[in-house]
Amino acid sequence: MVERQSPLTPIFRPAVHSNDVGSISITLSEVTPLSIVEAACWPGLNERLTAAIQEVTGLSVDTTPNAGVVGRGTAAFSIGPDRYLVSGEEDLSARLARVLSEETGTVTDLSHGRTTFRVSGTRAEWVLSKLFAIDFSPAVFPVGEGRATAHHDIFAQIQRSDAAQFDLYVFRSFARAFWNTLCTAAEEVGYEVIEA
Amino acid sequence: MVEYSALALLKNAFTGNRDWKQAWRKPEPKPAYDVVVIGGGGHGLATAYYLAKEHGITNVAVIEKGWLGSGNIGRNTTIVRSNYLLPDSIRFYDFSVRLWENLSHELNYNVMFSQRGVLNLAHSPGQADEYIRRGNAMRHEGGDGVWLSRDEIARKVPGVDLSPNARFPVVGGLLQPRAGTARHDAVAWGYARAADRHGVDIVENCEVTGFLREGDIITGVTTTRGEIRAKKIALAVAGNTSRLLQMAGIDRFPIESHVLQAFVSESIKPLVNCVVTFGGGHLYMSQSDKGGLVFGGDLDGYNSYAQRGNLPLVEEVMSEMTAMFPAVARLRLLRSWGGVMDMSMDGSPIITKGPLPGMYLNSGWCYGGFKATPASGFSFAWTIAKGEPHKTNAPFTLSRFERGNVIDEKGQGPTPKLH
Amino acid sequence: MLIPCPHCGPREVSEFSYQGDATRTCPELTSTDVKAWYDYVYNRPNPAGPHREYWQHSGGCRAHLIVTRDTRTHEIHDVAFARAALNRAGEQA
Amino acid sequence: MTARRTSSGGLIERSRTIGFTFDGRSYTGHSGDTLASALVANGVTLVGRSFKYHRPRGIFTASVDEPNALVTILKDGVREPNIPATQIELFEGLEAESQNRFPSLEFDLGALNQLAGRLFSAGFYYKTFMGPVIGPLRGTRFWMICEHFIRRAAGLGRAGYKPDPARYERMNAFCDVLIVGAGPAGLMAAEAAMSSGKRVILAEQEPHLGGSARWSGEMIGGKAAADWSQDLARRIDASENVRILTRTTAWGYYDGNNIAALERVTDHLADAPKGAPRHRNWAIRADTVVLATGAFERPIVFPGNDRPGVMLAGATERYAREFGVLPGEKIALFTNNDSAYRAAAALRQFGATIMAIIDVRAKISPAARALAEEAGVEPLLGFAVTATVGRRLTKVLVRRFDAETERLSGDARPIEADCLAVSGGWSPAIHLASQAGRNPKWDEELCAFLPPEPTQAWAGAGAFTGAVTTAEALSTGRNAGLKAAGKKLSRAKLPEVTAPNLDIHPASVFEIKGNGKAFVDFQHDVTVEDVRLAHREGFVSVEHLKRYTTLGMATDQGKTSNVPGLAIMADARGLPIRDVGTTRFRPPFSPVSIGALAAEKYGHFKPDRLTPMHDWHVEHGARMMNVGLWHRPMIYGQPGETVEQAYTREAATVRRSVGIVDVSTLGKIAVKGPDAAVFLDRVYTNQFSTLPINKARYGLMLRKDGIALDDGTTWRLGEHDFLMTTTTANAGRVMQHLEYVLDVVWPDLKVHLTSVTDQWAGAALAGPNARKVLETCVAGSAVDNEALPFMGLVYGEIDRAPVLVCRLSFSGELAYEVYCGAGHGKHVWEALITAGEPHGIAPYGMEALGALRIEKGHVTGAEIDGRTTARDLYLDWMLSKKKPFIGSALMDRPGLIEKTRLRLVGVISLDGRPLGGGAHIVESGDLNELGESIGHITAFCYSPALAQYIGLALVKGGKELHGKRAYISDPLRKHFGPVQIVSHHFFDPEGKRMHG
Ligand SMILES: Cc1cc2nc3c(=O)[nH]c(=O)nc-3n(C[C@H](O)[C@H](O)[C@H](O)COP(=O)(O)OP(=O)(O)OC[C@H]3O[C@@H](n4cnc5c(N)ncnc54)[C@H](O)[C@@H]3O)c2cc1C
Ligand SMILES: NC(=O)c1ccc[n+]([C@@H]2O[C@H](COP(=O)([O-])OP(=O)(O)OC[C@H]3O[C@@H](n4cnc5c(N)ncnc54)[C@H](O)[C@@H]3O)[C@@H](O)[C@H]2O)c1
Ligand SMILES: Cc1cc2nc3c(=O)[nH]c(=O)nc-3n(C[C@H](O)[C@H](O)[C@H](O)COP(=O)(O)O)c2cc1C
Ligand SMILES: [Zn+2]
Repeated sequence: MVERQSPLTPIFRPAVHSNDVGSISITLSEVTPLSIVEAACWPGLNERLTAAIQEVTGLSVDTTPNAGVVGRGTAAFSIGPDRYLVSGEEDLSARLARVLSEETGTVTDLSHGRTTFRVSGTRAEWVLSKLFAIDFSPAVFPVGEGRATAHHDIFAQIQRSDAAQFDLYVFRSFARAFWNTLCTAAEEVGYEVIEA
Repeated sequence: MVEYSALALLKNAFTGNRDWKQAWRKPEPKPAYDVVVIGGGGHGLATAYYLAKEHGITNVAVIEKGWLGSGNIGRNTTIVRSNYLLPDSIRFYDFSVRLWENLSHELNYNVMFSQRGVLNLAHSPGQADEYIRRGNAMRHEGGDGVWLSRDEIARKVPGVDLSPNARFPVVGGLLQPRAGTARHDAVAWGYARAADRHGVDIVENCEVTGFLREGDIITGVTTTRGEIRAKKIALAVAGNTSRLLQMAGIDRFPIESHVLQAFVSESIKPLVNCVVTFGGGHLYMSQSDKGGLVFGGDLDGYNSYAQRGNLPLVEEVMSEMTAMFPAVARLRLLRSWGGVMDMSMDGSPIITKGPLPGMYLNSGWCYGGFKATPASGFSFAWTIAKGEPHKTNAPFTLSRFERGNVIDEKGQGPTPKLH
Repeated sequence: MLIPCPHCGPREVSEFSYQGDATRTCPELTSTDVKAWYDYVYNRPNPAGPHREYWQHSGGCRAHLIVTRDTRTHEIHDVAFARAALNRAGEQA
Repeated sequence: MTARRTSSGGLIERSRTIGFTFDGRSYTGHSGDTLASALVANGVTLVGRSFKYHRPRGIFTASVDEPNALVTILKDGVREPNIPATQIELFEGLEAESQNRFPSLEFDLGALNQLAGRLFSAGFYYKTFMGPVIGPLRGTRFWMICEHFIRRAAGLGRAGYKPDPARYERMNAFCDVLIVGAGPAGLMAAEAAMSSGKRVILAEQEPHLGGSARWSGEMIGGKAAADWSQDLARRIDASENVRILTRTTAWGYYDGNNIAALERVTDHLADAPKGAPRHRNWAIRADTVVLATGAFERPIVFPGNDRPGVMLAGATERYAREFGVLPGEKIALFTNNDSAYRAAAALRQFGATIMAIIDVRAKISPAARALAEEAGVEPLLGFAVTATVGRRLTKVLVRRFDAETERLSGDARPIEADCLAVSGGWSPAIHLASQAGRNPKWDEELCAFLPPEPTQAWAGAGAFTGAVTTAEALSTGRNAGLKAAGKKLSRAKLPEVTAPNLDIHPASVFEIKGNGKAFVDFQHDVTVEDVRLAHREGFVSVEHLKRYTTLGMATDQGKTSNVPGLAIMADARGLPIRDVGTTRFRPPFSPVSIGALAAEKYGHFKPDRLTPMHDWHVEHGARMMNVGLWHRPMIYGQPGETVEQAYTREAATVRRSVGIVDVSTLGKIAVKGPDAAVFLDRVYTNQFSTLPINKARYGLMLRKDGIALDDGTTWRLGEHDFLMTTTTANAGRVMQHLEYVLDVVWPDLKVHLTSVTDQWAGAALAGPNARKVLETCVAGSAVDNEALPFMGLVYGEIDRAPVLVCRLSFSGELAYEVYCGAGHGKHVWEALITAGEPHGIAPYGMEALGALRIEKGHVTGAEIDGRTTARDLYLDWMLSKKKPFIGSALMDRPGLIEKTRLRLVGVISLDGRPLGGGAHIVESGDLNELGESIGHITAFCYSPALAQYIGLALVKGGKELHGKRAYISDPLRKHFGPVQIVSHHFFDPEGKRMHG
């Protein structure tokens, strides 16, 4: 198989962009999970769906709205009623489809369709708050949970993957525009672009 | 009643402006009239004026729930134009522009109709084609449309972002030279004064709360100032159409009431000399004679009777302003407000006899009814006086929705927020 | 204006798309009653006061909601998932 | 040290001197000064000219309510007009300019307008300028000539055309408690809320916290109030759970307890730090808001009240105590309440001579009397100012005045003064609370409008509520803070306040009637006479008054003028103010930069949407164009080629050999689930349940009203698995439409929809050699006619990347669409180009795509324009008779099947000239008169296949006109010419080529 090409290819450059006082408060990177999958079930069958996700990824997700978990190289979070975004190893969609009967739900591969940005650091909440009208504070948005939201025309599904780290899944076609917006928003606090 | 003129002004200046009279009387409502017009907005007042002037029907009352002009006539972005696409619309609005051209004289009231031109910027070849189609349609109906190149636009409206790197670069623009702006409040006051001079009673602070009927026939209204009977009852209540019809027992109607916001910047010396619209989004802007940039965009997009909107739309409109005219980023927004729009299912108005016997209806103006004020009043008065439509409003029936003869300028179908 | 999405929590109105009156019911697709269809497609109660309406959380979970909102004050009284409210079968499954 | 700078005191940093210019002259001030305080310190009293009469005006207030002292700031190479000097913090190199004057501030020709003052009474323009009824100046012409001059005379500052180089930003914030205003009340509220551990935001428009405590001269908690406020501010700042926003004005109170607040991040700096926005617009969502916005002082209206040197009393006190400047050396005060007495004492303390305290009241409180003694004067009780003298104030005239009858008596008495400090009472800053539209309540005792009942979750505190004393501010502040944070009220002792025990009730006197112009709205030059004229002419509603006279419509929105104006109207009508009411409050509370509201969208209006092959297109010379948010190649021009030559070459290559076009932008929707086929049968006009797996069908959707919505091809990938494509333009709309009917109309259907537009890259390969190209590069599947028939689908690999190859044709040629994962898009594209090289493959853009589809008569958005039906487009063959579908019930209404409808045809140019999109079609060839339009061109091109200019058109009668001659009529571009109306299937109508 050929490698997937990032939509950022020509503009992505690891570099330090410190702010006026020379500090760097966040790092930005693109992470490339081998698979990104949307798994959805028919109403009322959440438990069966999360069981299937667990069977395939080992991740145990709650059925409550916005719930999510992060594992080693894998992650899953709720993105809507009866819907989850699951990311991780290769071939996730086929493997999920195998354990998820049609009676329970459907699986759609989005590995090429979403680009994942990782924003981490002490000012991650501050910088993301410039772009999204959701509350990023840890009490309201704890580690593991997910949110579906939008920055104007750019739809984004966001998971808090660590105390000071967020993974943003955006539509691939908007990835470059979003990356530029993100970098601009980060200039004030100083940022570093790193390879994931 | 003093005739308004430069001479009268001079005379009064010497007598300390003590002799000016009330622009219109403040009569108590009479128990009965030949025609009661509900709604003291532009259309209601114009209707009363033309009933008296054109048809000699002077035993007329205009009933207004608040202060005169408190509705949309008092809160619009003042654009008057007839650059429409569909022949029925062009004919109607062009008739209106012709009435506008002589309105100050007709009313003996300077409504400051300023034919400074309306320029629609086009941002893609496809959009240019659409606008050209519109301009050509106008020309075929005897109207005025001109296509401007980028260079011509640069000369006419300095400050417009004409850079090829703009997100939506300008490829040209449709100009209607005879279009422009007018002083919105003056239109209400001018019609009120002129109608009053013909004997029309203008009754403010009088809210219609219900209808009187004999059998099926509407014979009068109940108001906060008592019952008023009339041979004919005409509704011109814009965003409140559904509420009034509900009082008459019609509980479903092809109208939704939506909020539209508008904005004015601080006063500055002349910066833009015509009305400009941005085709990369939904924005229209002009500069008032006082110096404020007056502008607006899309509806907030939900049913509302609150006369005020919310922040996201404000931000959207401002981003369009700065995209079209980057210098305005440095200027400041002075005030924002909202109005309640009577959004119809095809974006075009309804001017008709009915829907109940004894009733006449004028509504569905969406955010384009200011420009229509004279023609709407004229054709509605005609319809009331003669019981049949004037040729200009004949297509604007209520039955057109059911029949499928919609007049859908935007091609959006029965989704009012998209018109 | 904030709409409390039952899935996502309160969100800014800009994340939602208004889908209009929710008191209408679509005739059966097999119905050829033009009057009924006309009424469904074109007519609205358009009340000044509490209004049942559809909103899609298009910039979020994408679910359609039934919101009861006062059109005079914009105050929101009630929100529910449209699908769950409309689909008893779904709830039982 | 200038004459007006006090020798000590104030909160400015005297050790730091800052240079600035005003109208080109250099001055200095100190760190902590505003432009206004620095100008006062430099003895500059004439600062601006008024709107209508160009009257000379000085500084009138010390805050956002300033009506007069508006200047233009020159910064970053652009002009920023109408900024109150009271709101500009001094920084090194600040350049400010006065405005609305010609040739200079000192000598302004516009001031001639005053001579005709009576002529320019309220509403004068409605009565004149109408011009003659006949002759060349009839209609609107005369008015437009007048308008030209009126417009030039009006307006305040001058803006420029240069794009603003600044950067703006939005910020979203969430908190439990938002406190607006950091005076004594706001600070107490913050302290109380902070101790709860809740998330608190404290927003203050000024650069420092403290509000009036910074200049009240009172003692709080045993310290000078200014020190107390600084200490408390420091404590609050140290608290983890409080965010302090200074220079931040809460300007809009929106639904859902959403408060919009503007932070001026770098305006006070000579140079902005890297990455910092100039302004940041905060959207703050608070569970509870504490409004502690204080009160505005208002003037008394009297003849000559606008002369430079007349100033609000509170402002004079603030200049002295906070900025260490005196607005005059010989100061008189004029008041209807006690608060001016404190100002008098302060001014005296800082070195001014108090010439008089003129008070309309007959009696004053002992505390006021004591302050008068401190100020060194015996107050003139029962007196009023009736005139002022001097270009800059030199004298005021006073007369006996009876506050009950409002009568003047006795002779005018001159009092020497270079500054007159006026107080007409205080108006709570109820703006934010009133924005929702509820009516504020007039309080007779306090002579002020108090906030309306809350419509949202807010509590008030301090002077905002009408509580006038600092002790009340502290207690109401603390209570509001505790309540907002969900805590019980506290009995703990409040900090002690040492302050004069002033009588808080002003006398209900708003206007002194006398001779000479008395101004109500300074900025708009609205006089008492104007208000009375409005009354005489029947403009008696406060809203009419406002609109007829423009009272309260200036940049200050009437902060100092509204209440006096209403009071004068109430007096004229013989009604209490309560019954007259106030005009409606609206956002913003004070002007907000448009850039800040556009925020990060300024300069990036909409995001760019790019396909996976974007970089390849650009590298290969494509000229890109916008299609919605997408960027798509228009042509791949070669040196020297025109657009027409380029697309003709591209399209010809397709017809002759093979071409390739990027179709990644097509909307793609995964439709999955047991009911997927049923669902598609309902939303499409034609049948999909009968479609075999691995086959495609072209489908049409209607709106509910029976009008065509969109078309596209849908593939059946599995029994319950479909891949739908939509047009690029309608992708979002179709997705929403499907989600809507699924959620709302048929919630029982088991179908999932997912947008997979971005998942798939797509390339269409078209031309007689298309199959040959695929044969050389597709592995894992045959692509011959048998394996891959028309509308068939196979899976394979191209250069190791998995692909889906579908055979369908938009161009009418033998054609395929190759889909692959978007991340492989460029890779597969390049492989296809390589494989096509032997055949001279041409990448083609939108123009060639258009030409090819026009030749075939395929419709797109130009024809499916929201007004056409399937029949109009001759797509009735797609309307299934076997099943109902969305739109089937209403599509046959009489208006939708009328003979006069515009229907699709083809047209051929008969004079060899291009047709022009948007041109109309007429039947008559008479060039002298524009005939009646019977339709219009929707799309046109030069057809390489037909070697003619052709187009599609919608015309009345449609098919019936085939073979007829008609004319293009394009008056906008002055183009007329003969055409032949033909079938829209220009090329290969039997479709032999694509089936081949
Ligand atoms: C923000 C905004 C911008 C606009 N911009 C433009 C523009 O640029 N160009 C343009 O052409 N059009 C514009 N419009 C539209 C235009 O203002 C309206 O279409 C038009 O004014 C409507 O007609 P009217 O003047 O009669 O309505 P209104 O002025 O709204 O009159 C209706 C009156 O009926 C009264 N009424 C309601 N109920 C009752 C009752 N029960 N009893 C008694 N009286 C009652 C109301 O108080 C009101 O005064 C805009 C509208 C808005 C809100
Ligand atoms: N008669 C009166 O009502 C009156 C008159 C003068 C002074 N006072 C005194 O005023 C004090 C009252 O304290 P207080 O805290 O209520 O008022 P305050 O005037 O001390 O503080 C209000 C603060 O709110 C800020 N503010 C106003 N609107 C704002 C907005 N939209 N956004 C951000 N900030 C905004 C102001 O800049 C100010 O700092 C007492 O000391 C009292 O004696 C009362
Ligand atoms: C064309 C136009 C120009 C306006 N210019 C100003 C202005 O210069 N200053 C101002 O304060 N308001 C201005 N307004 C807004 C009015 O103050 C007011 O907000 C609007 O008429 C709606 O009324 P309301 O806010 O009382 O509901 C303008 C309104 C219109 C329609
Ligand atoms: Zn949601």
